Amino acid sequence: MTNLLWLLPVLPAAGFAINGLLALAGSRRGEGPDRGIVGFLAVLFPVLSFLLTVALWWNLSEATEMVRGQSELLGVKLQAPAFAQTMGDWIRVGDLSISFGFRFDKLTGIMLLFVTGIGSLIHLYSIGYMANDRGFARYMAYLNLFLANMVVLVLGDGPVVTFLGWEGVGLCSYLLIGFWHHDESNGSAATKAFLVNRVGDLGFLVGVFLLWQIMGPGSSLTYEAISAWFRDPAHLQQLAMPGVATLLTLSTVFLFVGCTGKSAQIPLLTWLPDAMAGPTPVSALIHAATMVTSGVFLLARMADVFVAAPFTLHLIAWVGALTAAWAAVTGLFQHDIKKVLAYSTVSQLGFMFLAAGVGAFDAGLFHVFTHAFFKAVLFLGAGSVIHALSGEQDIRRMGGLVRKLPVTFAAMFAGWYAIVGLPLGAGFWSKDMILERVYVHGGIGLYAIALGSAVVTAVYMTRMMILVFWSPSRVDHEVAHHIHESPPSMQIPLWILGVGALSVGFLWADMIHLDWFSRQLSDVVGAAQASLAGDAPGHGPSPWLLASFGVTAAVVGILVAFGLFRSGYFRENGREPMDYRARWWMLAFDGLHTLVGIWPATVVSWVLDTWIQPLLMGLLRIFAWLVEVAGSTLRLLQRSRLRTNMALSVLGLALLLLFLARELL
Amino acid sequence: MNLHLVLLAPIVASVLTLFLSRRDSASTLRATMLLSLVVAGISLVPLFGGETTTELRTWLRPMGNLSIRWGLASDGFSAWLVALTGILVPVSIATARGQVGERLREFAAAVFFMQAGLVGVFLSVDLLQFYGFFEVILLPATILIAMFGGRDRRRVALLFLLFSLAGSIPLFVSIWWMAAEAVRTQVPLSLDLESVRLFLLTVDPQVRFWLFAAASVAFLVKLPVVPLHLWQADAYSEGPAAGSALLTGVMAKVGLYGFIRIVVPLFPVESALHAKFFVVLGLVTMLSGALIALRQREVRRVLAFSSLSHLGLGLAALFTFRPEALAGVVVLVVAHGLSASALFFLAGIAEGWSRSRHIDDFGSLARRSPLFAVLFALFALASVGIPGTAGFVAEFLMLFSLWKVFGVWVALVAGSTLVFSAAYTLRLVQKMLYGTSHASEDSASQMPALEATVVIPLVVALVAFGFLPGPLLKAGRADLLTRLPSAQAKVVEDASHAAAR
Amino acid sequence: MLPPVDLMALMGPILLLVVGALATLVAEPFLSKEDKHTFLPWIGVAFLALAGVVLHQVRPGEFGGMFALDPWRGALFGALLLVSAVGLSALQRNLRNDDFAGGEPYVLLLLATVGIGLMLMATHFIALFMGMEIASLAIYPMVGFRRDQAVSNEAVLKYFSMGAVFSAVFLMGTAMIYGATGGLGFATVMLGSRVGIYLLGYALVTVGLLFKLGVVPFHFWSPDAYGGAPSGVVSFMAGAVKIGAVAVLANLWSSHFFGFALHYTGQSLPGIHYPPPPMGISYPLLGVGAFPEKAMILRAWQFVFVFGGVASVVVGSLALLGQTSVRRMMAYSGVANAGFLALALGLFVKHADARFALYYVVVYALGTSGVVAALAALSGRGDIHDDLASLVGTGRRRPLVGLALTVLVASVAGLPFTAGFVAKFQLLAALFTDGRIGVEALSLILPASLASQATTLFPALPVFVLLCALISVAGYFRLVVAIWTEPATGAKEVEKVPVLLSIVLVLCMLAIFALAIQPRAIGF
Amino acid sequence: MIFLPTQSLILAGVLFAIGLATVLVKRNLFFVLMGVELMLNAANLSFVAWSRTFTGSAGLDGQVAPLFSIAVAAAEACVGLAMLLAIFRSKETLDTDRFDRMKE
Repeated sequence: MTNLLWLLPVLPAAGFAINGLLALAGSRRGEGPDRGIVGFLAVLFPVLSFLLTVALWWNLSEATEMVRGQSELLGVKLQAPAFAQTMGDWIRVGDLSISFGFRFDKLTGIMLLFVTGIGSLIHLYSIGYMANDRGFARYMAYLNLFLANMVVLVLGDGPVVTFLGWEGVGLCSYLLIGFWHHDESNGSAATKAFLVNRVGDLGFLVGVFLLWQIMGPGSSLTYEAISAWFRDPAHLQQLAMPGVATLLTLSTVFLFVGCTGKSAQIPLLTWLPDAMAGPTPVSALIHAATMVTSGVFLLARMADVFVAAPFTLHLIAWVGALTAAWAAVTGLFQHDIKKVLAYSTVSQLGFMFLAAGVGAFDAGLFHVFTHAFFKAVLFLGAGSVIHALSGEQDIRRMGGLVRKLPVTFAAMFAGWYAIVGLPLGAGFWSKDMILERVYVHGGIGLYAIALGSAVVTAVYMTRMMILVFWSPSRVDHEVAHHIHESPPSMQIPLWILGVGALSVGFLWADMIHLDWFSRQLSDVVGAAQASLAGDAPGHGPSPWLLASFGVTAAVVGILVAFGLFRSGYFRENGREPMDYRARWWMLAFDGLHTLVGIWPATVVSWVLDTWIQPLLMGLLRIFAWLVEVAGSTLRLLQRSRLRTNMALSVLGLALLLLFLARELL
Repeated sequence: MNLHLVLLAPIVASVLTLFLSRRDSASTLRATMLLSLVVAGISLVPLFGGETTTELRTWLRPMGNLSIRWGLASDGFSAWLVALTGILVPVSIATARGQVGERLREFAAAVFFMQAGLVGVFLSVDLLQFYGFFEVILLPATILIAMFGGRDRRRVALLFLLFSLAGSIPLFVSIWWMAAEAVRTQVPLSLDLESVRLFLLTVDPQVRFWLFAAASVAFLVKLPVVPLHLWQADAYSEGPAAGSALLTGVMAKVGLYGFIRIVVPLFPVESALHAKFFVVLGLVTMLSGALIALRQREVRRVLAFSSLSHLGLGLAALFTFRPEALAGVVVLVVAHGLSASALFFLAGIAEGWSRSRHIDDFGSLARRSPLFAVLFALFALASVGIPGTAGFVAEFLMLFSLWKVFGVWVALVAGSTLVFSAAYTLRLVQKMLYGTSHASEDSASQMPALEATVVIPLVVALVAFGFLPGPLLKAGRADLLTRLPSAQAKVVEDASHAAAR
Repeated sequence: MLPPVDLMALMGPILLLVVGALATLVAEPFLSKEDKHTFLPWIGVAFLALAGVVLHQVRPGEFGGMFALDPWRGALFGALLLVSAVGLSALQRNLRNDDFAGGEPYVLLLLATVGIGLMLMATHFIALFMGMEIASLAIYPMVGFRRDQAVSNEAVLKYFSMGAVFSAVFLMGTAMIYGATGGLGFATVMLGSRVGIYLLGYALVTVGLLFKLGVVPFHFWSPDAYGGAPSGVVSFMAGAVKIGAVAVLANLWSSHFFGFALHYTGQSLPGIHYPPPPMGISYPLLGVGAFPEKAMILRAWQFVFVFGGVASVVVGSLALLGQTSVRRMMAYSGVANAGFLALALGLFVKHADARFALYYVVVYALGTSGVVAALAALSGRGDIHDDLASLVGTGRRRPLVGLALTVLVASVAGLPFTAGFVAKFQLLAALFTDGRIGVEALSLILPASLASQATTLFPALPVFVLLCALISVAGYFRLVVAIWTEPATGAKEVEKVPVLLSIVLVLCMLAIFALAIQPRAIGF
Repeated sequence: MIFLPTQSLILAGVLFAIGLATVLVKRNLFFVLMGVELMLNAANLSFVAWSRTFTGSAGLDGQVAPLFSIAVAAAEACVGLAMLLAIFRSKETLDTDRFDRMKE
């Protein structure tokens, strides 16, 4: 059983291979390969690897229980078990020895559970959503490939293997954002996403290098070894040394840069909104549920490293908070339903990083988990709305869809309920968990920002719901009379995820003492958090109080939204007055990138290409010209007349004789 | 198996090819493909031979105690390069058929000839022998450009020829200098690399520096580096795509090979002393290549500058002398050899479809020929260094060693290639494959079966090496820079020379 | 000292060639026009081959101070035979194309071969002069046998006039040497008190030979003569005449100044000292040591050769770039290579080591005559299509010829692994080894201060020469590219190449590579 | 006692110079040939003159050489004349300056 880890990525990869070949083979035919077969295979493989994950999870928990029992028996803390499998050497040369290995522990398990689970659902959803698209098979192949890479990312037993998946998912997101490549702008969005991610990836690599340097040559680059090294008290004073400390800070900062790239945090967040150019299920899977959260996952994976670098943690916390706030505010000004969700995703990711920054990795991961559900359902709902309105995405031309799309509405309502954090929804538990931890460990400033963002979140989400469902319809007529509810293949996922959005919160409902989730994670991040909690102020006010703050924030936000709507502030047609003043706010970071990255590169390349190159060429030309001239001059020497030539020869003879005479006589 | 066979096979093939039918291009194609496959098969053999050498025989004895030797030797590194050449030649011939039309015969002959020259370079053990093959490559390369190139081909061929010849003068002169020194000091000297290495230890450092510089220049021009790169973009874009593929795929590698096999082993001290210079040179080349590539309007100019950039990184990494760097450079040589040349092959095919080199004139190849698009994208990604392709292993190792030796900031500068290479490559991909079609749909744009079949193995190889780079890493053995494969070669003195002694 | 042998034994090859010439002459009238061009060349080549076989049998020896044959002369003679075979078969192609009525040119070519053979073997000025004149008098008519071509007429006019003048100069020189030394044998001269006369005569003689070699400034005849003569004739004279001239110069110098017969230099080391005199030679008075002004003389002549050599290399290399007529281009390449030969002779004059010159001339002769012969195969009737423009694509039509042309041009240009490369490399390396040779030469005309500074840049000379050679490579490339390219308007068809020509071209190629692989086959 | 035939040598020199001058200045091909003949004869004359200064077999060389060279000169003359005729027939002139098609 445990040596089947390799199957987890290989199954979807196989799906990719088969579907890809089918797509290629069918590309000649106008219709493409048969949708039934492709769809079936595309869903089959993810489901298989989901089932395998569940089975593995089962074994793992059993093993864990056993170990826990023993450790209580023996009264010593035993290392929590994990399934590991090494496929063999990958890069082994010089000091480097990187083997190609997988590691399945609780953290991995949880990630995999929802990655493959929600992944399968979204595959299923896509069958309906993409049914009429010519590139169906290609799309499914890409989706499978993404899943394979995501699994590798999560399952890798060391940073380098993770990096394989890390860049792999980036590639797939590139391919899927630019899926409808006949439109140049989609291509540009895809390229932008890839490049921004590449910047982050560079940070990731360098961070890993530095980490390796800290641990000293010869040490193997696996998560196990890393956390073992950092947990080992013997290394504490070594870490205390100023040189090493700075090195560690540098390393963690670089790693964090990698995370910001992948998870769209300040400053590398501009790509995610553009990424909405891709098909909606992709936005749901990649740009909401799974890929973008891998940054948080990495932080948790390396929790032991990060807790040793307090500065970096503060940085992370602040970056997360600011991102959350900024994105939330930006969400207010969006008219594209997917853009709204995109910015809310960024904002929620901000929350997760905030959590990780204050050392609440488990809370962050829990938010990742719940967010995966409610954001997925929101996106899928949005997708089915768009599907129903035959491609319309502007919320100003929607409205009154409650009756027309009951199922979709129900699902999205669940999502909305969860995200604004109304009691008992998934978001309620996870977000309040975060807020509480922030208050306890992060201080009042961060808490205020977080709470504020929560309010704004409620506002823009409610605004979206109002404009889409509750407000009078503004749908064009020809669109209006073929609005239809989505096919079952799209409804089933909506149902499941909707229910999830409402219920998964109970996996860790602190106040009512349900802590299944945190128990699972305690093996992985517990030690790190414990080491950090040591220097935190004692237990803060009762969770109930903080929770009530959270709920109040949600309610306030909702009320504000309705109030604004009543006062006719959301101009259903035409722009809202804020938009004009909001442009600079929305484009701030795009501007930053242009200023720092794009302009310098452009200028330098212009100089090189337009001035330096021709200049050098010119020098060459001059030389060639000289040779040319010399040649023609010499050819002039050859005259056409006999007498001239003879005279020249005789002249030469005379000179020679003169010379000899001068020398010898 | 005797290495001379490996060297002779392409020569024979080249001569045979000349006598194939001129008119019946179909039969010519079949015959040349067959020949090239046979030669490729032969050129794979050294891979399995480990370190092998032939006997070293005295070839020339121009002046009393100076003797110039002849012999062939191969270790893992040269074997890989020979194999790479052998694999690329059939692809080149297959993809060329659309571009050179009924002149395929001459094209194939030239390509075989060039292959022979390259194999010679990779197997030579004697300095003059090496130099000879080094020059021999120029003849077919120039012919390829001047005969099958575009409108501006004559100027470009001349530029290429004279540039390379001029670049190799210093090396030639330094060979003279050694001869002169041998005669002056009455010390018996033979020019096989091992003896030269020992001989150079006795040379006055100041002079040795100049010899070192002279040798370096020759290879810097081949590589090339800024500012000696002027011939490159023109040559690659004016020459026939299938030929340029070989130029960038293998001939450019001769530059790196020269550094690994000649410059560093023969001048260890100087190389160590001036390592920084070469690292800076390499990084400057890498950056400016990437930046210039961003602005190019012709496919093959983009590709040319991209390979400039990649090899610049290779040079920089090599001069860290880390074992990881050596392995990385070996992987780079093979990976880039496969991906870059494949891109050239495909670019040639696409140019044939749209009868233009301009990246704006292709438009939505993804729609018109999905297979082509997939292949092109795959190779593009491989050259960007996506993990899972050999390119990543190379970049990882090179960045690693640069970081290890020069610290994090240099590593960051070098690492910027991750972003830049992605930038220009994806620009290329988007312009060529995506967007709405400008070109007329009716223009024939289906990937021909033969071309596809010969190109696909390259992808497979790239991915395979991406996951199992082991063999390549072994080829970049740690003592690559200090131990020459010919070191233990058996020397056979001729009777007549023994008499002359 | 070579052992004296019987005349018949010594002259076997020459006599065979004479017989061959006569046989062709006799056979010629009895054959129809078609058969003439079919059979006569075969007869000629058969005799050349036979001569080669006999040459192989001849034991080294000398006859009455008139003629001598030693390994070196033997090697050159062999090369000469091959060259004239090439010329003969190229000539066949010409005559066929122009359907020329008579077969005399074959006879003349054989006679010219005889003449140059005599030059090679001569150890006596009269023999030498006779040889030279037999050669020249046979070549003049060949140059001009296309009476209807204006260029041909012009060529023969210029070549003849200048040739005659310089053979007169040569003769005058011999007279003076005779007057100074009282003998006309190479090795038996005894100097009286008339050193000045002797040197003057020697200068005139040398100039006469430099003229044959075509060294600047005595090269003016060659572009015109080559440009107008039938390609077959060019292919013969370009190679053969240079062989003769170099051989004679080497003989003269070695026997006059170094006091040993040439074949001993085979083992001599260059650059360090003169080789020990073989036992039993009675030095002629001019021999080693016994002649106070000798060092001066050598330096002076070294300068002459080096200066003329460099000048020729420059002129030839740069001037051939712009040529359109390939025959003319090969003429300038001849000038350039004559320059290399002159440099080699300068080396010889300084170090008494003639190997460089002799190897170089053999290689060059084979290469160039092969190239021009291939050209004869490709350029049609009357060689009017010998310009690059109309040669385009012809090589593709006749791959074998194209291949030969490519290989041989590569050898002439000095590309690696052809004998041409070996020759140039060894020559330049030797020049570099004795880097001072150029400086010494300069120091004769420069003021002492400058000259002393010049010594610091001693590699300058060979590097400069190499530079010119490399530039000229571009010119050769134009030819190679032209013959393989397919013209937009399909190339003109090329008639089938005669078997004979194909055979000799292949032989040339083989020889070029054989010489590259085994240079010591002729002395290295 | 050996005497130096100065006069005849001077005469030979003068002849040689005249011949060379003729070749250089005369445009008519005919005179060019004559000039060449003059130069050859100058050489022959000096041969004979020198031979007077040697005794014994050394003197013979100088006597014999002219015989050869005269024969050669004759042959050269007839080749030259034949060429001359051919040229004249085709171009109707012997002015060497008119033969200037080949340049560079």
